[in-house]
Amino acid sequence: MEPPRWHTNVLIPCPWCGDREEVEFRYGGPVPAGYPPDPQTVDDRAWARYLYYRPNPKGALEERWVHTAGCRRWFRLTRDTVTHEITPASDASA
Amino acid sequence: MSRLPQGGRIDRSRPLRFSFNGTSYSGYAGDTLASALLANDVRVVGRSVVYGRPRGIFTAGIEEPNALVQIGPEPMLRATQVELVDGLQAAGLNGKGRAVPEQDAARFDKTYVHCEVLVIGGGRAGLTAALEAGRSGDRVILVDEQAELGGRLLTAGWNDWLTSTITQLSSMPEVRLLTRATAFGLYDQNLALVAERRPNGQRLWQVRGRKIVIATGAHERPLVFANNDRPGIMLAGAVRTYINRYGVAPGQRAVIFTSNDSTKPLEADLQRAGISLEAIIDVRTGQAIVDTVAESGVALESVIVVPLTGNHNRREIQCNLLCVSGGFNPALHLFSQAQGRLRYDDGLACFAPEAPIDGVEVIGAASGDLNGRGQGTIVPSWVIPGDGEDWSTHFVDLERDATVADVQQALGTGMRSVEHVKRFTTIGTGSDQGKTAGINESAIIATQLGQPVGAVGVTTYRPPYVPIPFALLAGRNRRELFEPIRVTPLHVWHVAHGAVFENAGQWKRPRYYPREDEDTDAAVARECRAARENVAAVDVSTLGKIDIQGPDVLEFLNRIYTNAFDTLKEGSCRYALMCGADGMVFDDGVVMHLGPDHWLATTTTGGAAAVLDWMEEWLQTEWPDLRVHLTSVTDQWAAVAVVGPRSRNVVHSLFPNLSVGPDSFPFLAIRENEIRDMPVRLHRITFSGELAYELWTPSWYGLSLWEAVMVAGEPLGITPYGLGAMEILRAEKGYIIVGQDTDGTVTPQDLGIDWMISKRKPFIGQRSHRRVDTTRTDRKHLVGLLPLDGDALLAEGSQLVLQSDRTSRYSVGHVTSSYRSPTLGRTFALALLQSGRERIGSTIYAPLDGQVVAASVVEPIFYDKENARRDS
Amino acid sequence: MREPDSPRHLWRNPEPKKAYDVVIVGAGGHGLATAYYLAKNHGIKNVAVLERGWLAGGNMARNTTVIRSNYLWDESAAIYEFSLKLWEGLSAELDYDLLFSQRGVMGLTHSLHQVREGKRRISANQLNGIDAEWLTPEEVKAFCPIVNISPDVRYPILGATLQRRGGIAKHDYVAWAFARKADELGVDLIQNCELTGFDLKGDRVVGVQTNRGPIAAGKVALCAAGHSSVLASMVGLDLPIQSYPLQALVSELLEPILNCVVLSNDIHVYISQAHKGELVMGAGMDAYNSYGQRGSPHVIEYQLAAALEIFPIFSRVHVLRTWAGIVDVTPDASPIVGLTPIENLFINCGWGTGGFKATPAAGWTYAQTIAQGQPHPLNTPFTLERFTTGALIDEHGAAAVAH
Amino acid sequence: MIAEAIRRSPLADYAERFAALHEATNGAISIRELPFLTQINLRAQPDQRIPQRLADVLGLALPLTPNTVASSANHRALWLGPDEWLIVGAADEARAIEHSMRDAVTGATASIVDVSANRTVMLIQGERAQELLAHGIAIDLHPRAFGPGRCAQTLLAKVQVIMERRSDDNAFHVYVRGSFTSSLADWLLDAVGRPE
Repeated sequence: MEPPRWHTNVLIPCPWCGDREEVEFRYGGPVPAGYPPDPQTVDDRAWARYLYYRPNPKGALEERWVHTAGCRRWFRLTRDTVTHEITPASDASA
Repeated sequence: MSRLPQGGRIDRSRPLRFSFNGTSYSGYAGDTLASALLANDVRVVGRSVVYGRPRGIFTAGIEEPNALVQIGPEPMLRATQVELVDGLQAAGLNGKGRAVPEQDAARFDKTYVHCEVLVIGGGRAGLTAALEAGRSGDRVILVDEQAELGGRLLTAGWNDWLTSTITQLSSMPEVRLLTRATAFGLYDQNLALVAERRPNGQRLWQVRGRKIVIATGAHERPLVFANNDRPGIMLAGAVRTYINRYGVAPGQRAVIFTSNDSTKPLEADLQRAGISLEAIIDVRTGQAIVDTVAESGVALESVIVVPLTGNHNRREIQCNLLCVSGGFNPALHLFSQAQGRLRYDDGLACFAPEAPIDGVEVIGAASGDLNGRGQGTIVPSWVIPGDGEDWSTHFVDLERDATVADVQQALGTGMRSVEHVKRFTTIGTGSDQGKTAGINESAIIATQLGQPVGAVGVTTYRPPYVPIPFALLAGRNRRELFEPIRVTPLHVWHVAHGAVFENAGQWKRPRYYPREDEDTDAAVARECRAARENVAAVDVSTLGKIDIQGPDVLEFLNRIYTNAFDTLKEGSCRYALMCGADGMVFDDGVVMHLGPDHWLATTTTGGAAAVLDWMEEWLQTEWPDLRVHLTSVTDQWAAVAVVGPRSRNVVHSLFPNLSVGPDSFPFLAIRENEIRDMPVRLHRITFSGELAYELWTPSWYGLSLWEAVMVAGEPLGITPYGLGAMEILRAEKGYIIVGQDTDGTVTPQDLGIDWMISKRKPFIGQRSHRRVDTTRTDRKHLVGLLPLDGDALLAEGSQLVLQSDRTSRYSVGHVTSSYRSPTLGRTFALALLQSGRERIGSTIYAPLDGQVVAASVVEPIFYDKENARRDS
Repeated sequence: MREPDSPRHLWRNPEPKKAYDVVIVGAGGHGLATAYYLAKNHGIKNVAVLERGWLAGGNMARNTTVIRSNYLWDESAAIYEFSLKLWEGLSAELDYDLLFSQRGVMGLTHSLHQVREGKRRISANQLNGIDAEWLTPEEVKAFCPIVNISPDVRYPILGATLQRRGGIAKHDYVAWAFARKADELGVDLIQNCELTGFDLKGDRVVGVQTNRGPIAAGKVALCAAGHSSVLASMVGLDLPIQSYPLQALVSELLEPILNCVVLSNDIHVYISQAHKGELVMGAGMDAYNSYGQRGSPHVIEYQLAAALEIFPIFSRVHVLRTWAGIVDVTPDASPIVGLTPIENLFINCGWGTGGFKATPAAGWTYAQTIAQGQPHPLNTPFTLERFTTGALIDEHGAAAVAH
Repeated sequence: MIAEAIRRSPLADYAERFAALHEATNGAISIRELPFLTQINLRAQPDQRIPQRLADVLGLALPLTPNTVASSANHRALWLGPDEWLIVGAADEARAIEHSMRDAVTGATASIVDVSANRTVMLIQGERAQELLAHGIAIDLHPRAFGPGRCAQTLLAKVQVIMERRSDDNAFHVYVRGSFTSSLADWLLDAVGRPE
């Protein structure tokens, strides 16, 4: 049995629940560089980059969303920040 | 009366009375206000916004720039769109509406709807598309802005095809036909917003269509010539509509002024209506109208015609109806909103869709197929020179009173962009959104600059396509339905016992329970005293609660919270603090160790959702290896804190078989018990600093638990208390409220609670505590303040300065919490103060609104520093 | 014409020269003001302002024109108050009626938390010499009679902050006035000129590449609001900025009905009535990064419900047009202004939702920074370096609602 | 059996209003609270062997297809997430079900939480039930998209709910958290509106 997909295009494709209105989600922002394995060993500049610097491209942006009003799963997708066209990630990993 | 003796789609058996500007008239069911006014020979419907020139009805549709009326509370309605109803009272407007207090009982609601095909526009193209889609069994929604389906067919002649098509569509179970419904916005991923006018209000349809078919037709545009705005000048297609659909003769002597073939059928219409056709001035034959005359200064009386080759052969033609056609503009507003690109088509002399977009199809006249409108060959004649050099009566935008002279001036300043010209002249910014003006503006700019029209382009189309009442977008989210209200299971009791409520986010929480004649301060003080001296109870069910299970919970909690939990035994709990990655205090609560691999964390009332998201984010994105499961149980549990030196008596009487002594049930211990069949978990935790028990039970027992507490406490005089007293009690103990005593810029070290910051394990935010700024010794610290005058209450939010004189302008901190303490018999406060811990013992000053309050800086704990009462 | 004194000349449309002393990228309010003050205050007139589209067509054309200076922290208050003082003389300075109207900016509160924050702000403003006062609900009603102070709404009004010197101005006129004066002083305003790259010599910028050819520059000053990240990335400079849509709308023209600017932090709405008569309203930001200059309709729907809580009288007023600007938001909602790691390259960005009101002060101080190669005292706190040290200037409270 | 006198469901006060609604709509819409149902939240990795062991206990196979429901005579299991289900049973069976479920997951990483009092259930049915819900719910409720056996976590009038379509086409279960319940009920009663 195919997972149910809502019959229309809506803004955010949850990899589990299907396409749902944006208001069901919380935006997690651009995917950040990973958490440093040992933050205590990085210098202030590198730590500032982890805390505050995120990609902000005009075009394709890999970002995170969490389906707060649904399955509460975090997931990634790629969205064009001009056309708002969305390409779901190939897997459901966060 | 200019009502024709027969014809039209009005119901002559149903006469209606209405008034316009205080004068009574009559019309028929099926009329619009505009057609009824024309039938009553009302030629002047308003005055123009800037120059006060008389204006008449110019169109028969949504694009009307002149006939703006106020009806009751609703300003700026188009008379061409208002269906006549009995008793209608309308008043003409001079380009500005009036906001009046809402008195009507109209209902504005919203609904979502999904379909495979949404067809926008119920003319021939739209009906055909809907029929085809409907036959496939797809869900089809057809919307049309008019009261009747048919679009131009209603003007061009009712026919059997229309009847039979509507009959077929109506019989299809998955087809929905919505009339009086205007699609006004097309958004990403095929969301269309549709406003439907209903008998007692309006409905907003939020339509998700897998495919959207735009069949919105085309708008006829005027020609631009001197004094082209007089009452009696009307779009040629509108004249046809008034004659054929409404049975109205908008004039007696007509002249047609055109640049294309679409006016051909009008000639026969005029004849049938008994209107004499005085002349046909076709720019394609080298003639033009260069001016119009209204000797009486009001409505059209004649036009001046000259050959375009020179004006030596001038003639004046008497007429009171000038039917104008400058060609057609496909109605591409929705297509453009959906990010469709437009191109200028020289042959059609209009903008048309450049390329299709996914999921959106444009058909019929909207797509640039103007055959149905009979445009034929067109010689666009964008600006027709007048008699002289004066361009100040060549109106481009009738609603905004903007002329060719204005465009010329804009270009003269150096402006080249159509967007600049729009802003300078205001063309296109009226409530008609320039539907009859926009393309002419572009073409006039192009003409003046010697550029192709396509290079000038058009200004961006933005939603909504038509003006939409605020109330419709707000829907039913008004007053108490503006936002959901959250209440605890005990709410009915609080209401019944006169609680004064406070909004805490979405929650309603009791602030205090006034007795007769008590003011706020007196009630809060009484509740405080009860907690300190006797026994009191407070509903704390709103706390966020997260059930945490799994073999790696301990590791997880150690990473999330600043505290370490390795030593927290089963059956115990601990106050806990968490920071954001930036090291600033984010939330606090109590972590409870309930069983093997089973824990539960509470959060602040406001932080519940954010903390759960935060925990899930770390688990799912950074630590997927941790075997930890979170479940929100905020609403599962009702929670009641029984507080005060005699709380033990109450708890003992509720749980006679539970050993409640200080040694057998010590501070931070957890016990399971029950009252009759009601399971209760008891926690020795306190937010008041008093001996206290927090009692949890599944929420549906909450009210019974609270009532049991009240009954058991009655002999002792147990007192319910609210947030007012709770805040004072905790502040006396120096317990912070996250978000009040912190503001996202405060570290745990700033709060002086280093004992909660583990040095033995990593936690989120730890690295940030080593930054240059967070290690400064002159950061703001949490301190206590005691006003030198124990009656003086520091205003919460007051900034603090070091000198009492008014020259001291440098803020060294601010008051975060400030109260009158019945226990201390004086006022006191908490504050964030620069180098605060070093300033203990000194005096600081809080100036606000001309007053200065002096206070000494003290440790942020005012009561039972030894915790003797808490631990008793 | 509707304005009898509306200008006959605003600017030339020159071809770009091969080289300028200073190239400013972005002809929005800040870029134009910077050019003007460079020429006027520092005598640097060999300046070009490059604009990708049409002059002042970005956020300058899209903002809701609220002007106030009642920011919380000293650093912010100082520069915004300097700006307000400049606004007070700007029509005369630029010889153009900017329709600057100090009708008062009222910030409504609907929760005890916001009451506390409002009083905190007032107290800070008063210390900083900025006019600020607290209004009870009854005083709110007296100041703006159409506000609904009934307790029978979901979030009743508990009071308000008021800055009487705050107000509005006509955004287009501000841009045109700065443009005209800059043009008069010799600045070249070059529209339809898109930056495509930077020319570097070592760590020094020496010019820019554009769709209209290379332009050499002694100094390059970025001034592109929402597009700052895009420009900076061309020269390998990362910024702690995210770009979000901020939506706004106008109504049709109404007879005068609203005599002040009203903001509400708690329920995210701000509203004023422009000179011409339309209501101008702004909403909160959309949640996601976007350069699309459009947002989600649910934001507008919420905003209008919120507006009707405060102003039920506007129930049947109509939305005429909605749009979005792209705002550049920093982690602490304060701007980034000053030098960059690249010599002769300067940056002015991150004003988020506060850019319009800062226009004259941003231009004034940025011009000095460019001219002298070092920060102006008022923009010194707003360095990139603060994100490394952690010395943020957290104005989230002030900017929780965008205005 | 639990003494009902000490237990109170979130919609205890709404029975009359719901009855009036039923009457006013001639039965086209009826709302009824199903109080005190057993609800157990289960978190477990579907790749472990837990599902089979639970299937034996519950008499149903945990649904692995998102947004679907598996039913047995006594229980239903609603898919809530890739490792999360809501087990629903008759009132007052929580202890028994929880106990047997806990036995079934022994040795595995799983979380079992009794959330019976966390949400109450509204049964909304009648020929206009779907139309009523569509006023506040953005997902497609058409039987083709959301037929019997479907469930979804979504928003209804800004309130988080679990929707479940019952076997009768015109019946829905709406699971709503206790604190939101009266507000949502007020919203629904208002949404019905007045006859036009």
